[in-house]
Amino acid sequence: MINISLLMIMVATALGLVWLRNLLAVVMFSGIFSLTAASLWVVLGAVDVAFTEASVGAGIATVLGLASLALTRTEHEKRTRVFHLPALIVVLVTGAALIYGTLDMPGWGDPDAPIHTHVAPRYIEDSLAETGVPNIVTSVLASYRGFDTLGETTVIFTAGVGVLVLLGRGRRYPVANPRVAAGGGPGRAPAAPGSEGAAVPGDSGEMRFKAILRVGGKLLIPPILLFAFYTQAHGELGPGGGFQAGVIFASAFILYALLFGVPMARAVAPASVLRGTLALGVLIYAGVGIAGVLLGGNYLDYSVLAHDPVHGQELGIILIELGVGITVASAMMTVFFVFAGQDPQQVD
Amino acid sequence: MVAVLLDGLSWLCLVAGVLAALIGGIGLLRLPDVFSRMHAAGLIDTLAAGLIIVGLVLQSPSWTVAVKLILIIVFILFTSPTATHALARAALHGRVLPWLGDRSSPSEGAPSSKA
Amino acid sequence: MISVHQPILQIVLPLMAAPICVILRNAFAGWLLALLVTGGAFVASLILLVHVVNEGPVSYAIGGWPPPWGIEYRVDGLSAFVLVTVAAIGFLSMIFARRSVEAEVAADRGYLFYTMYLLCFTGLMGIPVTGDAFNLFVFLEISSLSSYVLISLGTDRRALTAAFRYLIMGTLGATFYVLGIGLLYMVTGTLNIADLAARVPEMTHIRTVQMALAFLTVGLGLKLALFPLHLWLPNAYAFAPTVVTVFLAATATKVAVYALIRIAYTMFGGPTMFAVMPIDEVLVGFGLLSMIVGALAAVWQTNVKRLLAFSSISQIGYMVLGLGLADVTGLAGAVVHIFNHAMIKAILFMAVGCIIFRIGSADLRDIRGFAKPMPITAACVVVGGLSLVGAPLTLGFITKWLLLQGALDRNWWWVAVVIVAASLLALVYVWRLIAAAYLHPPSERVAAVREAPAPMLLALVALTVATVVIAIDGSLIGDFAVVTAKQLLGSGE
Amino acid sequence: MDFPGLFNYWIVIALMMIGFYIVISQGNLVKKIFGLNIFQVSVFVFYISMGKVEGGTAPILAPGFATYTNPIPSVLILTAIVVGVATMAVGLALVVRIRDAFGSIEDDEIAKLEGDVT
Repeated sequence: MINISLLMIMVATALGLVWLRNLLAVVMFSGIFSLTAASLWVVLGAVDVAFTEASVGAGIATVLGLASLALTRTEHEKRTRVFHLPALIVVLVTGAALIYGTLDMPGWGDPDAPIHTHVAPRYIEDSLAETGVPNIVTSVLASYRGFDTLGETTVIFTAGVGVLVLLGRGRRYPVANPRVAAGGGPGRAPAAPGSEGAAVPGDSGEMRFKAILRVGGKLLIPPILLFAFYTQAHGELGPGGGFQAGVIFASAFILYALLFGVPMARAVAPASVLRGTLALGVLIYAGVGIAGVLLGGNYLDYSVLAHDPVHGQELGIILIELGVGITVASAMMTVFFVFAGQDPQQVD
Repeated sequence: MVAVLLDGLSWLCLVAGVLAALIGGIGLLRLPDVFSRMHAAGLIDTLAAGLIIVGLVLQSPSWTVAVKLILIIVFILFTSPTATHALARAALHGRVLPWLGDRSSPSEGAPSSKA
Repeated sequence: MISVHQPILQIVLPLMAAPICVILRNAFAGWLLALLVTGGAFVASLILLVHVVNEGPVSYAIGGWPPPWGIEYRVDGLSAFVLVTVAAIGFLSMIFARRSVEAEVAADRGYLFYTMYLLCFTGLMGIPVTGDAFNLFVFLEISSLSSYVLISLGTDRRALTAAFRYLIMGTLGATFYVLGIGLLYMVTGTLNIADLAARVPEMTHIRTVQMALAFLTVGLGLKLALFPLHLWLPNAYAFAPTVVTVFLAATATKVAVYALIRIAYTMFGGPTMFAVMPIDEVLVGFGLLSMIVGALAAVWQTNVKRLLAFSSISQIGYMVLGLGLADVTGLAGAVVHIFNHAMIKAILFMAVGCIIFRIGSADLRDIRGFAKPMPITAACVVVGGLSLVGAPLTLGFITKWLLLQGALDRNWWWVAVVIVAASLLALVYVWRLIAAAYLHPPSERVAAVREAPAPMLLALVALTVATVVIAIDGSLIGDFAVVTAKQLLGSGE
Repeated sequence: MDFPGLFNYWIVIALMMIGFYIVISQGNLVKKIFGLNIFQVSVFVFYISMGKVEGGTAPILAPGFATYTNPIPSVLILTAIVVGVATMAVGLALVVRIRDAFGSIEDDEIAKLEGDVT
């Protein structure tokens, strides 16, 4: 029942997106959609995925969306094509094909479906004995299908470098303060002449405004960082792992940058350092694989890393999760810093 | 006896929380401008969420779960007011004026869309 | 003889070279690294090809987990062949790249360019060897994501929109692919291609399997720019930096064709599946349309890069046609054409790169008479162009011959007619290129230029000589393709 | 066909198609990117739904539980989510650059500025 209600919320959100013209609302709706999907996944027992989607789809994606709206200085779509006949036909045909394809599928939650009887049972039955990790998602992700995860880390690395290539140079025209650009765009009523002083905070007001946020934010940053480390270390026992930890770690820096400005955050995490750690994570991951080869195993075979295979697996999983965490955190921070402001080290 | 009492108390909190969320939701839709809507949203953020979590704490099977839930309350109590504050200042900064007039003629500053 | 780890190392070493390139922060060092790594991968892939041809397929269990629980790398004749093609082009593009990149990409972006190039190379190398359907998606996305960025580095602002459209279309294609794999996974419970191959052909009557094939085909159709899903391609190739165009035009779509062959034949059992769901005839239809539409559009282009890009769409049509013919000769034609077209397009785009480097334009009117100051480049254009048309004694002829035979074997004489017609259209646009080179007196600007720098010319000439040498004894590659095609068709029975 | 049966899948398919529709019908580049997000997330929902086992708990081995949700879809989708956000980051960066170069993020206006529409 709760599945259906969550799915219905998602349908409503998605349909709303078709009609919305306000792009800020589009970004927020997309975040809501992701968060609802994450809730649905918790209900369906996929907690790791839910965790990731909540931090990425509802968190990072929304921040990136808002940042790019500020940079493109647009708030409204010019016009919405709600009905677009060719697109509608394509979509209906595709949807009909998919529904036709579902007709022979096993029902929702059927325990005898092939995917529950063919490959998966081994993971559920033997993974603890083979890898020593109770979280099956972590053991499959990091060990059995560890090469996919290396690919995934590479994709994030690619995105980080790609954004550096595209925007790292600084911009060709000065960007207005994103908040002003987003808030002061068309569609907002101009302030009445007499109310200027009241509505727009002066310098002292600005400071007070920031003081509350800064105190609140400062209080939050250490727990966020702590939580990131907890997620990183606890990924073998519960939901979490390098990817989620990296995103959370980066979000602490993003918060810091929002409160104290990008240059201050940049001072903590300079561009060159980030670029190094971005590369380092991938190298750690791929290097663990090479170490396996040098010690006489196959690539990404962690069993040979220690005297005892299970011990080796645990060691390998901790190391590669660390690699994933480092690359993801650096990539997210790089992407945010590049979006949020010019990269001074790139301009010179 | 204690178990029944705890259960009853927990349900009381949950129902009260849901009601608060409902009222907040109605307020979000019906109130005239950003600031008053924010007030309704604050109700959901703090009271509704808080009550629901307290209800869940009373239901929790082990103390680790309870501690985690209490941590969430603490977290919400820190973040929600800060976020509401930031939102209000951003609205002022964006020159959105509070709605002061009567319902028939909304002031210029009242936003036209619900989004 | 070969290291057991070779299949994986030739993917992982380029992958590791990319982050090292970021740490080095130097364009020259990045280039050198890319050159060494791609060169090493090329040599390794050649050794692997010889090994596979002599001793049969190689399987490598990553992480030491036996398939289908772990991810398997599985190299057979076809994958080793595609691997050699990608590695060869990747290596020669790097020889070609240095001066061209210096001219087209800002100096402070240079090292990032090579990082992206290495990532793209890794992605494209990873697709042919993987034996896991989902791993294929991951590597497809590594290569796609890096190609979007590489394309956007072009000097024209239209490179940005071209990259964006490619991103949208490519991501839609990838999502369709994931959806298809999901449907298939649902009814089989496995992602390993060999394991799927053992199960799927017996399930052809299941509607979920049929739709899975449909979605996989559409998804890859977007990636390989089959008409009518080709709209992203012309601008992407026309406005990307030249080296990127050389590399992507020669390899990216070809690897997607490989993936489609792998899925339709190995995974779904080819003819067994086609008997239930006539996707082969659909592919023949769209292949023919691609051939004609691409060639017709190419005839009207004035920009050489765009002309060649449309020609690519037409040539992809040949491959898809061969794939859809679903008999030994047709499929062999498709396999040979993967290699042929990679070589030919690399030659032609490299030649255009030389021209742009010296003359600074790729417009047919601006480069008239370039044969006089640049005779070697012009000669290479002639060889490549003739091969594109399919003139006898060239590589292209082998393809056309196999395809014609394949069409006639199935008694589809009208397909043969279309093949000939498309070749005639190819003759028209190639003729425009050759005429521009030889039949016009060079303008002052053109007459003043010299041949391109030695490394660029070296890569171009090496490729041209290689195609000529391979074409002289065409039976070598032809026989190989026929054997491969028999294996592919045999696996379905 | 008993009630939840395939009905849930059909809602998910509807979600996918809404996302797909936004991508191909809308002219605004930012909206296209977010439509793509909807499409991808819906496909992820589809995958996770496959992994559901009636009565199963989250796939973290613990004493007292015998039925677990299938872990493989989770693993695959973790990878796919990352690929999705990577694509989104690159896509949005491209949108910003396009805005710089063309002064617009509307598909038709850009096509006009490009001069030659293919």
